[in-house]
Amino acid sequence: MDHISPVIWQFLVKWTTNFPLFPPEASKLAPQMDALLFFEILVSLIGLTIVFLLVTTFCIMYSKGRHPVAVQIEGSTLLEATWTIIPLGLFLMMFVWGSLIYFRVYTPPANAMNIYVVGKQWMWKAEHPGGQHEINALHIPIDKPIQLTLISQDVFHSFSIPAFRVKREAIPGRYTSVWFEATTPGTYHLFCTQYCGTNHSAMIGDIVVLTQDGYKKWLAESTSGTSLAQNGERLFASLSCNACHNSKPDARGPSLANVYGAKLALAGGGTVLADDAYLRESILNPSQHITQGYAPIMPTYQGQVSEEGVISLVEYIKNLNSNYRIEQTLNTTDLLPEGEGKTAPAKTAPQGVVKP
Amino acid sequence: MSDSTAIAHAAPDDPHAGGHEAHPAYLRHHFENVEQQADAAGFAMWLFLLTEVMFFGGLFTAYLIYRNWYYPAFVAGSHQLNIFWGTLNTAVLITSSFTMAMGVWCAETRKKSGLVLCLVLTFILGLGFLGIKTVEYKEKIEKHHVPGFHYSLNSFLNPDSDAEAKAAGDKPLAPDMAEHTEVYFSLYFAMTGMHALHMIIGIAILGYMIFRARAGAYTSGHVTFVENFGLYWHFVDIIWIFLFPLLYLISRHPN
Amino acid sequence: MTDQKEMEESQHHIVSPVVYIIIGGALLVLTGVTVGASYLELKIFNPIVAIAIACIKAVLVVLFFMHVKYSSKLTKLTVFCGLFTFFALIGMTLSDYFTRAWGRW
Amino acid sequence: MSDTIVSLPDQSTARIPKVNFITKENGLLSWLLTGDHKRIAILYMISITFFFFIGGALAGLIRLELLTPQSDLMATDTYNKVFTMHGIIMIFFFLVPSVPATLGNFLIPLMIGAKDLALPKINLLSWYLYVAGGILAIYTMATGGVDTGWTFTTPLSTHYVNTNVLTTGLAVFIAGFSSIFTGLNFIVTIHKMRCPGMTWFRMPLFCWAHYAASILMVLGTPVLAITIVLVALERTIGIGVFDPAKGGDPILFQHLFWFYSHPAVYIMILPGMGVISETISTFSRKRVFGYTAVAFSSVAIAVFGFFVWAHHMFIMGISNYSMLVFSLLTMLVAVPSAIKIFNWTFTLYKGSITFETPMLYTFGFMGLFTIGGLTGVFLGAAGTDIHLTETYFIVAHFHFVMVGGMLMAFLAGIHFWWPKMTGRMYPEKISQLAAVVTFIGFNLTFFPQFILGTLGMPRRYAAYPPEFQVLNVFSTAGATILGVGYLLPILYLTWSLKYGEIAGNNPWQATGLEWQVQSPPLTENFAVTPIMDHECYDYEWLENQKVKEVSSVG
Repeated sequence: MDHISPVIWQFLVKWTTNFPLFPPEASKLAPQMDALLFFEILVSLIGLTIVFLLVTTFCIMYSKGRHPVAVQIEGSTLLEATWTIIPLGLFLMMFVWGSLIYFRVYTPPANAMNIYVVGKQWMWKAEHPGGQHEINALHIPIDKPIQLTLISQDVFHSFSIPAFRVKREAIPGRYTSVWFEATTPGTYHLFCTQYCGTNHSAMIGDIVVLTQDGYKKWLAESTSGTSLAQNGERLFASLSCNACHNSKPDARGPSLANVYGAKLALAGGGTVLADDAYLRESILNPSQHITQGYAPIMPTYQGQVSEEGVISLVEYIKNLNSNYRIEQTLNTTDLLPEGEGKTAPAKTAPQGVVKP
Repeated sequence: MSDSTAIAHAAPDDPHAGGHEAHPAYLRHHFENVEQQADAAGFAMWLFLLTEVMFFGGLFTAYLIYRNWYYPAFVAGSHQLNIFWGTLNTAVLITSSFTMAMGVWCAETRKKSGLVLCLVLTFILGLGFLGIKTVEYKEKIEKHHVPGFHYSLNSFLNPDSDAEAKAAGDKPLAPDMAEHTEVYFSLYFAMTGMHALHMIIGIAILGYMIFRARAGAYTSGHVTFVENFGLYWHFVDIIWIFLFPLLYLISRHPN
Repeated sequence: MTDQKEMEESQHHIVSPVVYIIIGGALLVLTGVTVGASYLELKIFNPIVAIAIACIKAVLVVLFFMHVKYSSKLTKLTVFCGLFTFFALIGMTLSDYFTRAWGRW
Repeated sequence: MSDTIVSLPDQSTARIPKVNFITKENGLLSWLLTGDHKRIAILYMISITFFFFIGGALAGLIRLELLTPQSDLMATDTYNKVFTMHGIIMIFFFLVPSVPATLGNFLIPLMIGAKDLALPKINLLSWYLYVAGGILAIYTMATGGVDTGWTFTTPLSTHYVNTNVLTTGLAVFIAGFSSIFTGLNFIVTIHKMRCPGMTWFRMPLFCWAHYAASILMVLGTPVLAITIVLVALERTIGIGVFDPAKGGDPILFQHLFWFYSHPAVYIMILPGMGVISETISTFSRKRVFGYTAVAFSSVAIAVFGFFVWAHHMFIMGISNYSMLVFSLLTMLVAVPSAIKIFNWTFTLYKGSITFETPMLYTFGFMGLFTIGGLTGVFLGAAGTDIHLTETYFIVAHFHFVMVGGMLMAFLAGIHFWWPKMTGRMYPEKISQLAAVVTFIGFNLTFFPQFILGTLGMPRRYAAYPPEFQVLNVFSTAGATILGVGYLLPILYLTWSLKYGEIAGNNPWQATGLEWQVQSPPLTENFAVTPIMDHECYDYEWLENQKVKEVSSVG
């Protein structure tokens, strides 16, 4: 007995001290999601109770002992209609309610702060606009909408924060996004929920929600010296993007200033909104996204730039408000040492730069 | 199993034993009569064709999506196919379908030599189709257009250096689009490969059928097998009827 | 002969070879037409014409070579079911791809 | 529970009929080359039980590993292989063929008054394909296993794992053909082989359910086949159709895969629903309430089942429009299941209910399937799907439907038709105990997983945060009880083969045609082709029949 009791004791201690039954609600969305969840649980309980009560009552009332001869009944159209229409109505309510929440989760507000997250076997890498990187962790401020732009470098991953009730798949080859607004400071679980290979269960991390001040402090402490856009600028130069996208009158590529968020006319007809996904695609599969007036001569950078590299390029282009920056970049091209990872602190080096 | 069949038939209380004078030898024990047996077999064949439709359905779905995404690559890839061989092959296959239909007719009207002739013709035309397909595949292999095996983009980046592309008046594709011709050829090989596999199976069965038809197996009233094989053969023909315009005839006109 | 008559009644309609010849000829002609049409400049109608001709050919094969025109309702229903599911697969999948361009709502 | 409808012949004089499908021929070859649907059903039953216990053993390993938060019992790689093989074996080699290939195979010809399935050789072929696929699956497991998850998600399965994806894919491919042939056979048989008077609406609901499931098998499975072929090509020569690096779209794989794999869950559950319709009618001595509604709801599930697959992909970035369409259709497909549950409940109304083992399993089915079905609606509503998908909530949901629903129905059916298949009764008391143990063990195993899922514990995790341990301990404890619940039937059913009471033709006083012939039936099923001159589930007809027999004998 002696060697069993500590195990039981341990178990009891765990049971009493560490036995959550419902996840914390730490985002603005969580109560909304939970309202629907509770509604669904309520409907389920009512449904289950009805079935249970009916079955038990019938079993007691019409057991063979009490009711030796069955009365044959064909059915009842009225009853059939009842239990077709009532569940249908309830399910449709859930459908509408659920769809509304779905749109809310996946439609970021315009003023959201964008953080890029790259999933790879088996870690999450977050890139803050200020150049802060974190692995398997995400520091965010409360009361500020945060948009995550997710992409995977290899297989499907899924970025899940149960406390915020959000989850989004990180897919190779395509940006997806999700947003949330944290309400309570604290540390919450981050899981990869899509099975992604050997160390799937190690692809976890912490979501650290800080107060606004705490977040500012954290930003300052973990700054890497260069912002994401600055990394992008370097890459822009080292890949010689500015050879064509230089805003000169005879430039072979379109000017990139203020391109983000604009509606562009495509060479094949039609317009497209230049969002993150468009910018990424234009770098990797340029010929499908040629803007009017330009020839499809841009080489593809597929395989030459890592997802982090693309992210910093996208971030750079996003922040290009005038051509002045590009000209500056042009001037500094020659000054850059080869393999520009050497200059920057190792932590911040864009990983993707292979061949300029 | 055959024993039990015999016993079941011999059973004196078998109610339908008295109905007909004698069962044809090909009537399986669990069917009431020949009609039911033929009906069931035909229906089963149709259901099997449904599964085949869905099998190719997956490939057609993939084709439609990528054709929409990478249209220029599909056009350039299509121009690499030899339209003469393609048309000839379509004609060969349609003719083989015709001879097969005639074969079914011969079986139904109990013309043994006609049936054998039709089956042999179908057999030869089927082999002819595969022969032409081999020639086409060989071209692709020589030009390194087989995905995954030293795939070469040369025909699409420098169309002037390539006879087919030049003849079609292709302009060079952008590098990223040129890479997507590999998706076109993947689908080309997957679709025609699956089709060819069905042809090979069909030809093997045809060989067996010729052998049996010479013994008169299908011209004594039991035509189900010939009919069902006919259905299969026509189905394979239909698949090709769609593959031909989808793969060969994308934007053949100049510019 | 009685046997054959009985078979005709009980089993199915035997299609005359004349029909086969006509259909076979039509299929060959249509093959020529579809190749010819692909060399014409018809803009978006090129693929439509190609698919339409392929559909006509397929329908001819199904109705006559495969005897569906003379078959039971069940066979017709079976063919319809196959096409229905086939289009469900293609249509519903493509509906996702085409509506992705509608963007976020 | 003293009341029972069981009426057995006088045990002192009763004998198993000398001539029946089991004693007809002897020797292994007579079984391996048989065309008799009943013998093939028995072959299937043996092989399916074998795979069930392999899958079950793997499930046991999973639960043991999850007893502690660390991955200490096995390495994560091993764990991944174990849950992958658990999924593949349980889905493709147990659930999909379980009720159709054993009970359906055995009973459909008997129920519709036919001598055999329409295509006996194809039926045998389908068993051989099943065995070939199964052996290949075991072979892959023995030679290193596979760790893609049963969903074979690309590009993980095509480019990033180094295990036996190809052989596993081939195993599933082959098993798929087995399932296609079974389904095809059922459809042809039900259309073409019904006995005189057996109209569509006189058919037992068991046949309706199998008919609906067969449609799904025939039309859905080939899409899985082509998907596996494409994965194999992608993996071997890199054709790029699913590879984002070459311009392919991995989401396309998801579309094609779920086009089969969602209908597959209906393939799994519909035959189980058929079993429940039979048992609930027999043990409440009543025609199934709303026969046509139940029959058509099966068909409705089959039809709508094809249009809901993308609800597995809500968080993968399908378009908003698609989300709306697929979510709406998912809600619609939930309704027929609700209709069935209520109809079964009202079948009890004014019945004369007894509580033999099959009925206990039936009650288990109804409770667990209701929970499983309703939680499915949580996942069909796109909003809550975001939070609950890919967590243990999903795991609990489909185990409630598949294990709580299908396996309960399978056991109900096995017990119900055991006397018909073997001619002997199973021991009643211990089997009632087994039913109760199974129910308790099941709830203890899987109910905590709903809570775990709501808390956010992801599925397929070998290690998990420590605060989830308590619930996992409950779950593992429940799994041991469940294991006992599944072992018991194997033992007492085997025992009953020799020592069970002689059952006679119709121990349950049931109305189906299969109960009007001797047990075990003759090879040719019916000595005289039956003529169906009454509605199905017509208990008055049965009474009259009995009276007639007595008077004619007397």
